[in-house]
Amino acid sequence: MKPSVADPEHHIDPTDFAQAEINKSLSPETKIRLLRDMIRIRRFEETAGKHYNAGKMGGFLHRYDGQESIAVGCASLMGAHDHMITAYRNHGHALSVGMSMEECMAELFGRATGCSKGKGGSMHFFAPDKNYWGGHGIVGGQSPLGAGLAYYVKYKGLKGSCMCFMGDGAVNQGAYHESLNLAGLFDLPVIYVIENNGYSMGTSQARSSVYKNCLAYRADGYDIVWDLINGWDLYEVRAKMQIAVKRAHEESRPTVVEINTYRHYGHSVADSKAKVYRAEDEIERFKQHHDPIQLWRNRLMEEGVITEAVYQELDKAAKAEAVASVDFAEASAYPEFEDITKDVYFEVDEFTEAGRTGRHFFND
Amino acid sequence: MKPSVADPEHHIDPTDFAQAEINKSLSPETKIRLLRDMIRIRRFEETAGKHYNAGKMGGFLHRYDGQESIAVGCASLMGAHDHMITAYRNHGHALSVGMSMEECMAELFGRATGCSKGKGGSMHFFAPDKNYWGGHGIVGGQSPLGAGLAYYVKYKGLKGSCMCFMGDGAVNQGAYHESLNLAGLFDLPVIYVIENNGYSMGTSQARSSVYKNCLAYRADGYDIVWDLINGWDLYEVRAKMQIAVKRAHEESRPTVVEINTYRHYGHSVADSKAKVYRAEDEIERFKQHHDPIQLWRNRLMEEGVITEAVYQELDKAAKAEAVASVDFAEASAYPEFEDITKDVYFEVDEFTEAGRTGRHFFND
Amino acid sequence: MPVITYREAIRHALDEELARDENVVIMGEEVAQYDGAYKVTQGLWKKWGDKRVVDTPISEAGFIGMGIGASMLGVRPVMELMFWSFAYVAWDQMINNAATIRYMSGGKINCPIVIRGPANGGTNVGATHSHTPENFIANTPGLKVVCPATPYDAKGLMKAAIRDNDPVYVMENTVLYGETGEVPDEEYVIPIGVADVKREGSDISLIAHGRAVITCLKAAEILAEEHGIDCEVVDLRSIRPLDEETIIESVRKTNRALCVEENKPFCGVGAQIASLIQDRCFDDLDGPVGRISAVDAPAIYSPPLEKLQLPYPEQVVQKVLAMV
Amino acid sequence: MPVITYREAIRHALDEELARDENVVIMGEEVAQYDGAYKVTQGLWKKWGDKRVVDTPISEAGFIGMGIGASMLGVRPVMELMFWSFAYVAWDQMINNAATIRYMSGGKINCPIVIRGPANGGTNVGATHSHTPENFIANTPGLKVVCPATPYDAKGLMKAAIRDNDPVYVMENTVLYGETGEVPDEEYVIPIGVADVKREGSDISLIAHGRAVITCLKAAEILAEEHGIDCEVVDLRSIRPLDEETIIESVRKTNRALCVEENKPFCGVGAQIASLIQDRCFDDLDGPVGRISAVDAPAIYSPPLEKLQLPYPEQVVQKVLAMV
Ligand SMILES: Cc1ncc(C[n+]2csc(CCOP(=O)(O)OP(=O)(O)O)c2C)c(N)n1
Ligand SMILES: Cc1ncc(C[n+]2csc(CCOP(=O)(O)OP(=O)(O)O)c2C)c(N)n1
Ligand SMILES: [Mg+2]
Ligand SMILES: [Mg+2]
Repeated sequence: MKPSVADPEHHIDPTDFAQAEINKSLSPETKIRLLRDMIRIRRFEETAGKHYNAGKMGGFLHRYDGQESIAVGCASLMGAHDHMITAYRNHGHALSVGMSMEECMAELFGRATGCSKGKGGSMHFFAPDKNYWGGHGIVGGQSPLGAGLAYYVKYKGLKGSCMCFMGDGAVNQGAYHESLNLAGLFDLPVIYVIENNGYSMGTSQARSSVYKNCLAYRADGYDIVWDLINGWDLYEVRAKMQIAVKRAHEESRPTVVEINTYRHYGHSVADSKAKVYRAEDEIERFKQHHDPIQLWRNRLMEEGVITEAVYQELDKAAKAEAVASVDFAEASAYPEFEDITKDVYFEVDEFTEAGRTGRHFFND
Repeated sequence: MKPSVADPEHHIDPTDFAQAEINKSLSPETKIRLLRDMIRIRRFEETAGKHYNAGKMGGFLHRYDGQESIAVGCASLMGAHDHMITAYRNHGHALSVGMSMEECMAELFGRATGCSKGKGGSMHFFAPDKNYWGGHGIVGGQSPLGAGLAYYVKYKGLKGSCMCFMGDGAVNQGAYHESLNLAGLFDLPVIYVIENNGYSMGTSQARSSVYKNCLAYRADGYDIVWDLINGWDLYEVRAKMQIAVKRAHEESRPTVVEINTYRHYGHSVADSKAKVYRAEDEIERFKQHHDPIQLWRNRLMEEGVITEAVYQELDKAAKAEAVASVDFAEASAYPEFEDITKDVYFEVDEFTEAGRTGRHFFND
Repeated sequence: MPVITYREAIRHALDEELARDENVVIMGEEVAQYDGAYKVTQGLWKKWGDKRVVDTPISEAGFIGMGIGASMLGVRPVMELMFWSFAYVAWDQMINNAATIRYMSGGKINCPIVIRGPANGGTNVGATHSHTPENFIANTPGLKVVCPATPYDAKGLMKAAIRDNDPVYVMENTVLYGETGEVPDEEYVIPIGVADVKREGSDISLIAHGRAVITCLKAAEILAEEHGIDCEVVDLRSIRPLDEETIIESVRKTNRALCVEENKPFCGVGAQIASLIQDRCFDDLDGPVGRISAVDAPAIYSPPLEKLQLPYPEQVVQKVLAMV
Repeated sequence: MPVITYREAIRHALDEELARDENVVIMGEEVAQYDGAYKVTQGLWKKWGDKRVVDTPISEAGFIGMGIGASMLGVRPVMELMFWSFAYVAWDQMINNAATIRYMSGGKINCPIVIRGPANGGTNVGATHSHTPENFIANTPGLKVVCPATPYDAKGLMKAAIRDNDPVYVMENTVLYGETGEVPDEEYVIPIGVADVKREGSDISLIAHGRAVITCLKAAEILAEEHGIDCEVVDLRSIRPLDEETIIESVRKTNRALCVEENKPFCGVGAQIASLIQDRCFDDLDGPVGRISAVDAPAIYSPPLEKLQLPYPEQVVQKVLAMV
């Protein structure tokens, strides 16, 4: 029943995660880059939200504000063979792995220059070249895919992992449990990361899940090591996630971590009851005291790594980048009508023999 | 992590389950009836197997030989509002709740007199009038149904339960886990009974599941009480199951129990490798030392409740009943061609207005 | 007659049936305290309380299966799928357990469950959220499926669905939720399996269900005004059971038929209807039965493109002009 | 040419592809140590070992989803569903993830997975174990689905499926596993999307896939011998992509068509084919396109009755006699 980090072999002082090897070795530049990456997410989301409200986008927009430390902290641990996959609240992950604001914003605007050519939308950003596998809309549906990405890593004998993110509501989908058993049975280097922001849409954790200890603890029944992380502390995210990454790399074993976090806004931008199912003071408390960006900024100031001026500069740059990405998006063309039936079949797109044999599309 | 029976409030001595209240109160007649019920299952299965091999039936035949104490023990605890549902290895459960050999055998023979009019076959026996809800073929698919039967019990404010049986292989189906969370969250009086016979088809438990302690322990992650039972001891089955039934009746809370057992024959009668994936001596050991019928018979002899003669008589009667059921089946007619499209829609069968409106069946 | 929205019409049906039968229970994700993701169940939890209006976790296979089990004993669950697209994680429960339990038990059990929610594209929610599986469901004996196009039909069919003793799957449409129409105050029920001629005409039969009916009505107006073509619009309302006679009667009158649907073309409902018409009206047809469906690709996100992916009035107009 | 069974033909295809491409992995319940529930994979685990032939737990959504994920990076999983009926617990993975990942990523990802196993009634395994969802799959852009009827086709199509870079779902048939046919020793691949005229004829086109092809061939023989009617039998082989030209060419020659399939009728493949033919061959047809499907009810257990529930040669004969 003991969570993974409690294991003394990891030599981590749970009262000061900054002292963990993986954090001690951070250069000031990298620390600043982590800050910058979080700010970029925040500004991207704000800008997207504004334009969503102005009617420039369709569908949903699930903002990541408040959870930035998770995607950024986890992405900062990724090497050549570490992969990432997540659910629909995926803008933070996309930017963290190095996708450009331009391609992401253009996707939201439904343009052909978008990362998914305007076909995926807000929930479906992808960058396989950056080991980033999306962006998935069916709750829990990405969990077997994550196991599969890890399967490949193991199959090829690589030292790698797949970090598979999901929400606290997703733990009640059967596919997740099937994945846990498969991950344990096949020794897959997959890390399930439960981003626990306390709510699935308008339903609190207590109203959606029964559990003991925490949600991650369900892994114990599969003899899979689990851990619980305070998501607002970037040092803690990195320190504890690194244990899981190491386990994946060195033992090819899975881990389940649950990271406590909070979303500052509604489930999606169109969340009619965002301020009803969560008390105003709860929201305020988290914004005031648990905002990962502010906490990291303060920490870096304490450490003397940045000054307020540096922070302001980063923020200004991020804002400008977000605005520019909107300009880029708006200047981009929509897909053409013919594009609707492209990217359906590889063989058709590539004009192979197989793509030319038989009829593939059935409109008259 | 302590299993349910370990709770001292239950006053059960785990070294002598015969002393549990529910067992102490058994009359000699009831003890003999329990023996008779187990023998009837054994003889039914043997007889069915013989005729299956003679080509008198189609589809599958999943025999229950070796597991009789579970269905009989559990059924013996059922009151007016206790329900039962199980998977495809369901002949034992059907007979335990009081279905006749005739209707069951006729079903295997595909006759209109079968319990499901020849429409369900071996995997699908039903007797709602006896609180018995089948007989289900999709592994794990019955687990939400079991939660639903319990939901009804709770909805109506009844003191009751639903015992939902499944195999050790079924615990890896997502639907089961979703059901556990629902059962815990909604306080459903459902008892999940994992009949652990060590194998799912040709796959041993170790090759299909990762777990800690035992499979039932996965319930701990849902804060659901669990227990592990030696299935060959009818006293133990009854004593521990009774705790779960009581919990359902009095607290409207779920339980997961895992009952160790063994199937004497193959997964189904047509199991090409039945003697390959299980060592001959393992099979022999279980038949010799863990046959619930022999153990119960010995116990009742020790207790002076029966003599060998009584046993022989019960056995003879069961054999005769099984043979007679075959006669009944063979004398019965097959369904008519028109029956194929009956029992599809209630409204059509009942000639209601709704059943006569629009076309329901689409053959020319 | 009062004019209310499609959403309100469904809500009234649920409310009235909750009042009529104490076994009716509304269940689904966010249906209670949140008032429903699309506000269909707004106010019902407040009025009826925890027992009758129940929030579930995100476990479609689990809670729909639970509803099926409860229905076998007499609860009458009306389950909301937040999107019909999520049916696929519960597909086994819906296609096996609900559809076959009666059959496999030789008629001993029936399953009076309703599964409802929006099934449509057109709101830019992408490929995984825009499924319209009415054809899959209608392929499955044991199930019934209805696709109301108007507030009036939505209410009447919903009430029929709840009273029906077989599983009835009701496909609504988020694009229609805000549309208004006349709905009488007095109680009424629309029998499942009766099509509705939404517009009479003599030149061609436009056969549709769900939102495609609205598209056809708009096209019919343009065709009448601008081209002097008189379309009959047949709203199937129910896919299974199907009102074949109304279709046939219409085609015998107009001698031409065009099936319009928002589903993908291969083995869509239009295929079944075309197959029916060519069989029963072979000598009545002046030309082949036409079909319009969604452009045959996963639902695209890009808003202006998705508009073109689904049938739209002008497209129907052009097709009709090419046919008559 | 060697005569082998349908089962062996598939096994040979798997074996050869395991040899050809080290990324090919066979996966499924009981496929390895048990040699497969229906012995299709017999001997492969022994020959190829744990890495290439993998037993899975009973977690179809999990392991198929895992295969889809692995395929995105380049593993080429060939997943066995012990029965295609079990696809419904994995439906979301199969219909959403496999079918739409390429689209939603704007073509950045492809998913070279094969999902195979038997899809058929006729062996008295009851309603939940006898599904034939080729129409559901073919309705879904992004997926391909093939239904081989002979050992030769089974091998050639399986090899094509494994080499294809899109998801291909292969539907086999337990009733056919023991049937024999000529299969050359030399390597060959049958392109997906090419129908095969299994018998030439001039009076009527019988259009079928899977085991219904065999039924049609038997019927054609009876019709020729006893009634002097010369049937052409078109084996679709692949449902999506579909070889429409071969169908149309055949009907233009015979002027009559009968679609035969083992699926349920509503929105079955026959509906799509009938809709196609009436559209493209309107003036060639001497009468409506006929259809035969399974009797429209869940699969009955009772063995003599299930025989009558599925299309059988004499039934086809009678229908043809009524049509010509
Ligand atoms: C299978 C399925 N059911 C329901 C939904 C609708 N839905 C989308 S997000 C969501 C809430 C998920 O909450 P959580 O997993 O906690 O993630 P969060 O939104 O908090 O990031 C729901 C119910 C869905 N997309 N898929
Ligand atoms: C979803 C699903 N997958 C696979 C099967 C095929 N199958 C039937 S029984 C079985 C083994 C189940 O083993 P277990 O749950 O241990 O039950 P037991 O047979 O031992 O009673 C399998 C794989 C099925 N019926 N349903
Ligand atoms: Mg959440
Ligand atoms: Mg077992």
